[in-house]
Amino acid sequence: MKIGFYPGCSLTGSSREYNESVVALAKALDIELVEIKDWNCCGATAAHVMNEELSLSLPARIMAMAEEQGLTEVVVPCAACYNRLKVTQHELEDENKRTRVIEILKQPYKGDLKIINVLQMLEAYGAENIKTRVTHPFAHKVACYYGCLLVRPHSILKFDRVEDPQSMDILIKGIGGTTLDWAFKTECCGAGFSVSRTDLVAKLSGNILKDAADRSAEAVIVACPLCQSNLDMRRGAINKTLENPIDIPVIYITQAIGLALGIGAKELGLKRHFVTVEL
Amino acid sequence: MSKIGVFICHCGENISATVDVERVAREIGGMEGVAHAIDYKYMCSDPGQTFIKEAVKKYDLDGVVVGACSPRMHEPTFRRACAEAGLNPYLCEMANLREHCSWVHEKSEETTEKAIDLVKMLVEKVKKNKPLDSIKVPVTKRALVIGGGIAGIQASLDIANTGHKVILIERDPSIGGHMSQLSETFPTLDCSQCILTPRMVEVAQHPNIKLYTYAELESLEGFIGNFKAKIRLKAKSVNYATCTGCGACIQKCPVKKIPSEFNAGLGTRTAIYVPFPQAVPNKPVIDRVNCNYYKRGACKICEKTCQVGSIEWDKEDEIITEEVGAVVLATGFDVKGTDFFPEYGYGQYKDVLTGLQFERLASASGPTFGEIRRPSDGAIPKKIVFIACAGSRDPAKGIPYCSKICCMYTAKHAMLYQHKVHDGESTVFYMDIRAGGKNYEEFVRRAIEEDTVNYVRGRVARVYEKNGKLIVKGVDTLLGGEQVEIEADMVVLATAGVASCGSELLAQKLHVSYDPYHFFAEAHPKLKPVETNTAGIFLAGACQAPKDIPETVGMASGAAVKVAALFSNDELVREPVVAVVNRLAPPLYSTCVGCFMCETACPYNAIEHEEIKGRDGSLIRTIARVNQGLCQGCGTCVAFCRSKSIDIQGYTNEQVYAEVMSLLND
Amino acid sequence: MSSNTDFEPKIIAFVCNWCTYAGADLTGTSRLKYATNVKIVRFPCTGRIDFLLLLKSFAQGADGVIVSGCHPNDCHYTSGNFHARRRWIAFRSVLDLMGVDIRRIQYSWVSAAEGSKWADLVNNTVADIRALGPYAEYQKVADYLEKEGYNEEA
Amino acid sequence: MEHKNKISDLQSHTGVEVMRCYQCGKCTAGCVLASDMNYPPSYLMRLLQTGTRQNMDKVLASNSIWLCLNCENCLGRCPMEIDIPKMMDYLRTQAISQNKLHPDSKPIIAFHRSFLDSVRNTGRLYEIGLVLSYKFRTFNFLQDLAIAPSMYLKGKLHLLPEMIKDRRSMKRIFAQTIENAKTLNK
Repeated sequence: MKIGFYPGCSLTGSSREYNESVVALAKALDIELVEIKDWNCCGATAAHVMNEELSLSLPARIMAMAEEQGLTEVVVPCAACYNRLKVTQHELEDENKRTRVIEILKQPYKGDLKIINVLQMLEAYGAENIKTRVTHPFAHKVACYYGCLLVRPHSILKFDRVEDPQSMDILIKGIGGTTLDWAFKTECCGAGFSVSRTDLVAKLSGNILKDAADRSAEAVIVACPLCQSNLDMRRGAINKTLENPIDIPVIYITQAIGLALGIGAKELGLKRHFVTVEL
Repeated sequence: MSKIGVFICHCGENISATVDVERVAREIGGMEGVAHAIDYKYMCSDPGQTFIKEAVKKYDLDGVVVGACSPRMHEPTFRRACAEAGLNPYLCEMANLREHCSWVHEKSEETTEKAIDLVKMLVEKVKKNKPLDSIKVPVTKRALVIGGGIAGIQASLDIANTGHKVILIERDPSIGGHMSQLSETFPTLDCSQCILTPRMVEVAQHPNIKLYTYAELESLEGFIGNFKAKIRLKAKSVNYATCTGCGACIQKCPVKKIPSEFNAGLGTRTAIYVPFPQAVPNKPVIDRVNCNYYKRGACKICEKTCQVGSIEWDKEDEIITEEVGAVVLATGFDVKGTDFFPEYGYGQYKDVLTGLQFERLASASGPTFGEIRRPSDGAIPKKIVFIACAGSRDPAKGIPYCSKICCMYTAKHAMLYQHKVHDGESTVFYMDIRAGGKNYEEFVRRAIEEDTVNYVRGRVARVYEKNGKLIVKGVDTLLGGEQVEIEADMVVLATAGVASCGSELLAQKLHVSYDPYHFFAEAHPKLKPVETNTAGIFLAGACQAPKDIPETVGMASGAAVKVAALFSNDELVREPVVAVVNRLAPPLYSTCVGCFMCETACPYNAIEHEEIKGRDGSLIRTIARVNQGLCQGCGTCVAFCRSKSIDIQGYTNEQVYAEVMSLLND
Repeated sequence: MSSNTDFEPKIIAFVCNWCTYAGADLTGTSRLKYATNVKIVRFPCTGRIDFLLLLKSFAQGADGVIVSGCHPNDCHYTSGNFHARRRWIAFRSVLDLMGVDIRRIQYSWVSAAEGSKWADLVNNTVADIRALGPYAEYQKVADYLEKEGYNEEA
Repeated sequence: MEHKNKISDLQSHTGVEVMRCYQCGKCTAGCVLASDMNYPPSYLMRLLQTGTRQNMDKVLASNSIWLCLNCENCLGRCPMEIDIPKMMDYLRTQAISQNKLHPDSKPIIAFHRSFLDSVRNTGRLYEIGLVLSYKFRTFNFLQDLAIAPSMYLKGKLHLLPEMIKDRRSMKRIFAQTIENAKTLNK
């Protein structure tokens, strides 16, 4: 299995453990990841908030580069990037917008690229196939946290179901884990406010962690670097808002599966987390 | 050369005040083909009519024009007069000199001239009129009522009490419908079953009602007064002739865990079952999908317990044919299930219920014998939340309409809860309170003021479970959008009322039209609420749109009256204003080319294909034929017809052209 | 627009029996006054109205025509008025092609409850047609019907 | 009349029909930050429905449009399928161009600007650069000092920016979009 790969900025920086685990897992599953050449930032929330044309042009360039490279399918582990790329693709179905963006890019853009997130890649690979490779069953009770960007807007992303999604839970069950039915699967963690409004992030992420803790989750499983850094890196700020601090780790789905397949903690970047991971 | 009599009415002074009636009579008298023209003070009076009758005989008239009021007023009067004088009534026409002339114009030359023109116009028309016979259709005085809920029960009883035979079919094993599931009814809080069950028994015992339960309509052919209904009697696997309804078989049946439809899934039933204790008929059927014998060919315990040997394993569905003159549709409605609401947990929380399920909890005959207890753990909920407009008024969910009954039953539910759980707290999330109806608003106020139900204006975003509580995240829009979070023990969704399953298919079998939500469409939104646009088929109750019990009963009685009126004569007499396809002598047969544009135009499926065969039986051609029982005489087909082969009696091309010409040629 | 006041236009109204005819009756019972120029021809339904009949009217010297029936969805025959409306839309292009001024045809809905609307409709139409002046090109229409081999005896 | 114009104006810019909102409040009920907003979503929709200048100004000057995280819970649940997030995008650009900015917007805009500067110059996000320039924008030097070192130790921070090769295209994209728009607003 060979597939295009767009890491996105956070995976090369503050969330490189996500990148490491994705790469390690892909290797273990014999999936060849072909990185998009000279890729740029998708613009994330900033571009989206500040200027529409910019918010379309940046992702458009990424996809144009991929098309140029002859890729047909690209996996985007970062939920934020995934969302921006999918939405841009949808917006650019509009003739006028597309022509405008193409004249900005000075580069052809077809818009027929298949953009998928990590869960979809693993789904395509098959929970069953993964099961057969499990050496260290992931015998933990965890809360799968999807956040906003993976499932909304449903009309465009068409991924899983918008309330109480299941795809991550299925994968976890596949590797021997048990998943919680909890309340905050798709509530927002504060996403883009990580730096600018840490107070709000602490509040929102606090609610999420609290519910997971109340239901005695051993870990929170995520597929989005923004969620992860808010729930993990901001844990200090979060715990300040809570009566009793919470110490449950926040790990990526790729790390969880990696562990089950017997990949080393270091290789999966588990050492890079703020909240120590002992699973 | 025609001999037409013209009679100009003064209508006291109503016409003569602004129209020079003498002059009208004089000038018309001079018209070619007019044998006699007079004016008189009151043409509709006895002496007036006598003038007409005598003139018809004296001048041997072959046409009559009465210049008076609107034909919508007195056309029948004058046509009857002509008929009594031996002139075909359809050779009599009226010129509207009052509503369309004298009353709307000042006294003047022009007004009189207009009056003359109007009369001339009708004279020219009458010259082209042909004698017509009103259409007589025989009437089978037996009605078919489809659906045994309160609507069907009421309609059946009302029709039966007029002395006519009724065939009532119900697809479930018992009649009673949703009303039999209800606890108390608003706004009086009287027990639903107490008022319903006597009616159910009356139906079963009524000499004029033939009841088929566990039966569905297979097909319907024919037209008003003359329908042929094929009915499928689903195999009950129990011989009702011998079954005593002792219930021993039910006691012994080993399959006990089937969710009970009657209890909206809150209770269970056996495979051989009677839906509920007061069922009519009170005899069991075997649910073949769940019965051990039908599933794996072994068990037959019921057969062993049955003293009278009523179990019929090999019984098959039976198709019977009944001839009926009218049909009443009373198939009711369904409610959406809790699994329709992702934001409220896809129905995965046991203590999130539909309104209908709450009815069962509150009902003395229900699974908890009328005590409000949580399905999950049997505990009595101390905090309960009712969510109105669950699915209704929600285009995103495909249901933009208001289900109408929810506001009232939600108020009732909250009230019943407060009456049964004195230390309980109830909250109702609503958008608007629609309590139009006698004592309805007062009822809701009572819930709020006396029973201290907490009404919060706003919708609920989501419901989720946390340590045995249901967390309800709502809002109070009257406080500028303040979020409201309630830890509830039970949540009741006033789920949308939708067309009962299979409505679409049934509508197509009957050729009645239905709306985008599969509710049956009435013939006219204001003036024909119980008729469908297919003559002889009527509507009762919630199959037309969500309704409460009083409305349903009223509508059912309305439909019954329409049926009784239809049955009040042996033959259906209809104005011969119907379309006809011309027929000519062989080898032409007709100018109809068989394009069947008329068929596409006809709203009543009245166009049939007539095959013209030679002596040897070989098909010569296929032309259109109008079924006069179905045709309502709109004439749309006439305008569609390319070859001018179809025409409408009373408004033929010839006639209307004559009218137009007379208005323009002078 | 030059309006010649001495000109009395000839206008024919083709109306349905259930809505507009009844509406016009109501105008009468409410004693509302309107111009005498309009004369009503009664049809069961606007769906019955063959638009060639309108052409014939023009050919015979009508200066204007009113077609009026039930409001959408209120048709006594459920869909006749829709058919009529569709046909009218198609018919308009034919008229244009023949150089008939479509302002001479007033297409409207008057319900049985709209007595005053009928009075207004008549008065406005009369005013408009009067402003347009007598219909001179009727010969054109006559020729067209001739060419179509159309005659009312058909 | 003003009312009509305002509404159609909003619709032509966003395709969002504010008049569809019947004030059920489901958006507010589910909004994670409603309680921090001057006007929760449903209230804000009502203000827009009035179409008056005063209320429009209220909206633009409110913190609601800046606190909205575009998490789209509201849209996902709205019975009338009203795209409130899209409306928020538009309102934010309006607030900027009309320079009616609620104080709460300052750090948020500052962050976004710093973020975009980094992308403009390097083609990617240079986190240290971002944080530094953000701090200079907001003079909030102490914030995050606590976590920065451990981020560095855990290898989450690069001292040097990653640069893409084709940085000229970045300049062009910015020049033709956001910078272009700025000049238009001036």
